[in-house]
Amino acid sequence: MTLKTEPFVLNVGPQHPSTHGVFRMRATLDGEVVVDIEPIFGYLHRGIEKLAEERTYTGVIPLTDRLDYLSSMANNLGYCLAVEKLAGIPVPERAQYIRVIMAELQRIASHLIAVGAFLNDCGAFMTPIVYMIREREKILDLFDMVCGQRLTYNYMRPGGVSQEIPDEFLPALDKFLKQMPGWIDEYDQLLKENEILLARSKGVGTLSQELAISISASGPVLRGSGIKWDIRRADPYSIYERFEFDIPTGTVGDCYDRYRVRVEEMRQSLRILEQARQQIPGGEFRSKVPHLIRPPVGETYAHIEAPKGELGFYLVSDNSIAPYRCHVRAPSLLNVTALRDLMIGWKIADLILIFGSMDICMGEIDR
Amino acid sequence: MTLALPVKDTAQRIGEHFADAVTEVTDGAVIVKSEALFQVAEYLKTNPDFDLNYLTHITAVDYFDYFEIIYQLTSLNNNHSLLLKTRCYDRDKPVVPSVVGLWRGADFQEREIYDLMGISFKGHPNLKRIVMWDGFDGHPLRKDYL
Amino acid sequence: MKFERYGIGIAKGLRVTFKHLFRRPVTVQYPEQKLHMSRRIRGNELIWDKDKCTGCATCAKTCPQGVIQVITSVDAVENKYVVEKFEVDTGYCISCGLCIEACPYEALYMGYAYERAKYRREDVIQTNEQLLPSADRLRSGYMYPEIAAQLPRQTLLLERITEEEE
Amino acid sequence: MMIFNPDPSSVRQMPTLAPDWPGGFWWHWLLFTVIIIAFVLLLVMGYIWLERRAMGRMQARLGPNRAGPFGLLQPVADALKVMLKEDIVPVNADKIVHLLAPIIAFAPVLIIFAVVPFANGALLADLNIGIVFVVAISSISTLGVFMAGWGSSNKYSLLGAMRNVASVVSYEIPVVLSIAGVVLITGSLSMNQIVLAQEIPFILLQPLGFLIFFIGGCAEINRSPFDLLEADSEIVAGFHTEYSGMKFAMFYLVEYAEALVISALITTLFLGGWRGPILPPWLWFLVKVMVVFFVMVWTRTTLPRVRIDQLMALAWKFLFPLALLNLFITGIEILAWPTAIAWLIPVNIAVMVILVLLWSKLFKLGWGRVEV
Repeated sequence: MTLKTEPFVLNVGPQHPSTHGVFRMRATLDGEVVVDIEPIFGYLHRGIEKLAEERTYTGVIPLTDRLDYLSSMANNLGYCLAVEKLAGIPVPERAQYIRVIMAELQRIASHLIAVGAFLNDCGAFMTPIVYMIREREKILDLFDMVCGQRLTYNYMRPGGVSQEIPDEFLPALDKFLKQMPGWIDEYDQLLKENEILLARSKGVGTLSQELAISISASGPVLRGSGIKWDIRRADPYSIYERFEFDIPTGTVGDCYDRYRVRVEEMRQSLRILEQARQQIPGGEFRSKVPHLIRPPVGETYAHIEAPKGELGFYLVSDNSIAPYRCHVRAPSLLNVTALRDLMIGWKIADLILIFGSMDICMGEIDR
Repeated sequence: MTLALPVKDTAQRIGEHFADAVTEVTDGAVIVKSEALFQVAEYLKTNPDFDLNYLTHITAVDYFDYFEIIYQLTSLNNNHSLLLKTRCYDRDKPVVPSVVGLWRGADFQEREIYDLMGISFKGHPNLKRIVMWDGFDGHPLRKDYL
Repeated sequence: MKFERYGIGIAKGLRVTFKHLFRRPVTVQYPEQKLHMSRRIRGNELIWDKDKCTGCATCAKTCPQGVIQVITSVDAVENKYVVEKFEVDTGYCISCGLCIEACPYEALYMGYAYERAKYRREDVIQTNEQLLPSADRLRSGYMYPEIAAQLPRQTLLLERITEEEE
Repeated sequence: MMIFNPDPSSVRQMPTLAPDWPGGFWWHWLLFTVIIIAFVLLLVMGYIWLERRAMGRMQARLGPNRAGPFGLLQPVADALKVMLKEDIVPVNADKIVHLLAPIIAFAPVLIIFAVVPFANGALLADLNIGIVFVVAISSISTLGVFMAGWGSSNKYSLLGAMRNVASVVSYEIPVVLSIAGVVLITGSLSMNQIVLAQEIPFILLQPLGFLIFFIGGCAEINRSPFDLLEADSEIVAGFHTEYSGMKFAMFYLVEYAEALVISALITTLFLGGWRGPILPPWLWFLVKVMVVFFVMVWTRTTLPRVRIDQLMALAWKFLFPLALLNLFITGIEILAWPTAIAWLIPVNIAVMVILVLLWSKLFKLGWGRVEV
């Protein structure tokens, strides 16, 4: 006798503890097994691209803070690079270094949240994420010291940064650089070799190289699949060609690889930070830029390696004080394209895990 | 450094394969006819000289007279990139061939453009609104949407 | 997947959590225990220096949210603008600090205080006198290094933890 | 030292009543009912406090510290809050099933304590089939959980309930088999006799049995890493997603009361129950119970959650064969050397280590993906 079963539809999100925001997945399940899945977005759509068309070039920077709210500094940097490229604004040496320091600190902060949330999705009850948030808190303190905010920094400007870093910043950074490697090692001890984590995440949600390239994946998702592609190396922006660092890659492209790539990237970011700390020169922190920037007619695309992947800004100027068109190439949006392929056939528990390993920020997907 | 492919040469090579596909060559971009877009894109992707296997992003700009759809293509192996554009002069029913068949990454981006700019992509497997709700009136990113 | 490591990974993890049992927690018990905020904090209020303000409304033009409203009249005798109304709708303010940066006469400051929640919506809109600096409306050092130097040093979690461990 | 050789007469009698108690059976019954209810409720509060505090400290937090000294009154405050909450029944819910579920889940947990000895002979009913009684009753809670999952008409609840049923059905077997080893050594099913037999705590004589019982017990009561039925990152809150107010409090109570049951059983079966030097027996019992629970909290803080198929694989491929082997080896030992015991301790521990290592090599969790 065969039992007649039929699949049922389960709504995961928009209010669900581990959809990292207001993501929604309409999952069709056969028992515990995911048969089909459809991602649905739009719950956090604020129309940032449209809003940007009505603001001055400087006034868009607070909007970019709100794209991927876990890596505002990187967003600021990406946007400012685009405006500088468009308007031909030079950036002083010292400002370049400050920017690199901020961007790399931001990468560590963002990866801490990504790794912590991923481990929390595995079911390690709150512990990893609390540890990670503690470390992130130290970075946020540094950001707070520099720009007065903990989440929406609005620190970088076309032509430099808004303010000189305070005197106590560099000693604090030194302290952070001294402590952080030890903490990363300790968190590796916590769950890196844990049998249950290995059983849960090895071989789960394997993203093949072909698929990764086809879906335009970027960042740790792409590198987790074993493709050595990092914008900092492939197309060095700012002053990244001066630093030595490795590009960690995974081998198979499963959840575990993506998790390890993020942890290794934190280590590499620390290396960059050490070098930048040593080399930072004196001088101006901002070049002379008119209050209202009027770039010549034209268009440009500037991209950076944000923590989540390739963040690009496509700006079109019509020689007015506001961008004619400001398109954001959001890494999260492209990374979720493969969700359906990765999740089908796995259990509902893996669905959460694979989603967690993608490290998604809804502010960026919906914009 | 990611090398921007020289547009003139590229346009010429495209022209060799697809007569009058290229309508214009601007500073840094190759503009092709929207009818020939898919074939040109396929050629650029599969030809080993170009090998533009990575679609960095797609976007669309509303210039009132026409819509410009921009494809930023990158080759991960050769580390060069090309800006491919197409134009769409019909304002009421703009249609452009979809490139989802070549790059899966175009899926959500084309849906987004359809949603916000109102350009439909012929051949897209699941063309429906992505960020606005179904039944929303208008396309917010158009310049005449207020 | 095999249990090839015989539970060594699990044991390592258990060691880390057990070590934490004897570490000082990082919790700050907020209302009783307050940390010093950043000297450059962008607190949730704007402070306006009436004497320095010339009514040029650069701040209003810069504000991405359009929350600053400046109404001026012309003083023909002294040949300058007189500010009649300077209104900030802090409810819409995103604390980006662009107005402070833009002000050419150093007449606008961010507030140092951060506990400025209001019970009524109308209280959120602040006008003229409500915006002036006072004893409990300290100015923050955002964009003003000389003010920052007078404010207390920021408490860093980084230092709190190491000091306690030493 | 020798293996406890029960006196045939003491086994045959039914010591349900404490013979020297004034008033006899009924006083005994009343007193122990009160003691058990008070014990369970108080200790559950203690557990909640311990779990939240210990977990907080392990996570570099403080944990609750506002209500009362060290936050000791936090469970009381929670209980008050939860009682004042609105009682919500979903529109599509099967109302009777929905309402009955928490009660059905809670009652058996209390009943189990009837056979748990707090001191020598201090138990409500010294059934001569005590341990069988425990095994039989403890599974009934599952029914309540399943009713909750079914009656809520919520898909998350149903998923959680199904997971619970699956895990309890499979984990019952290794758990019972590991108990059988203890029973073999003791020669009695009575809980009191089992404690009396533990001159040496059985954790030393039955290390493998203890390991299996601990893992299986954790899985049965759904403590982490086996907390699949309320996996909060996956299925929101599992079977009690739709519960609020007092009904939720009942489930919360059940969760911790079950943890209490398992830690009391581990204490009784493997750690020598109330036995111990200097301190009074009931205190020893409490201390041991708390220590066992602390280990559970500790693992919960550290470990990620296993997946449902891995949970099943662990039960059937890892624990079940080991439990069978353990029973077999124990039987041989008892047949061959009924009196010698001291040198059996290192032998048993060695056997456990070898078996676990060997099985770790052989054992495979399987591949999680299903072709659809």
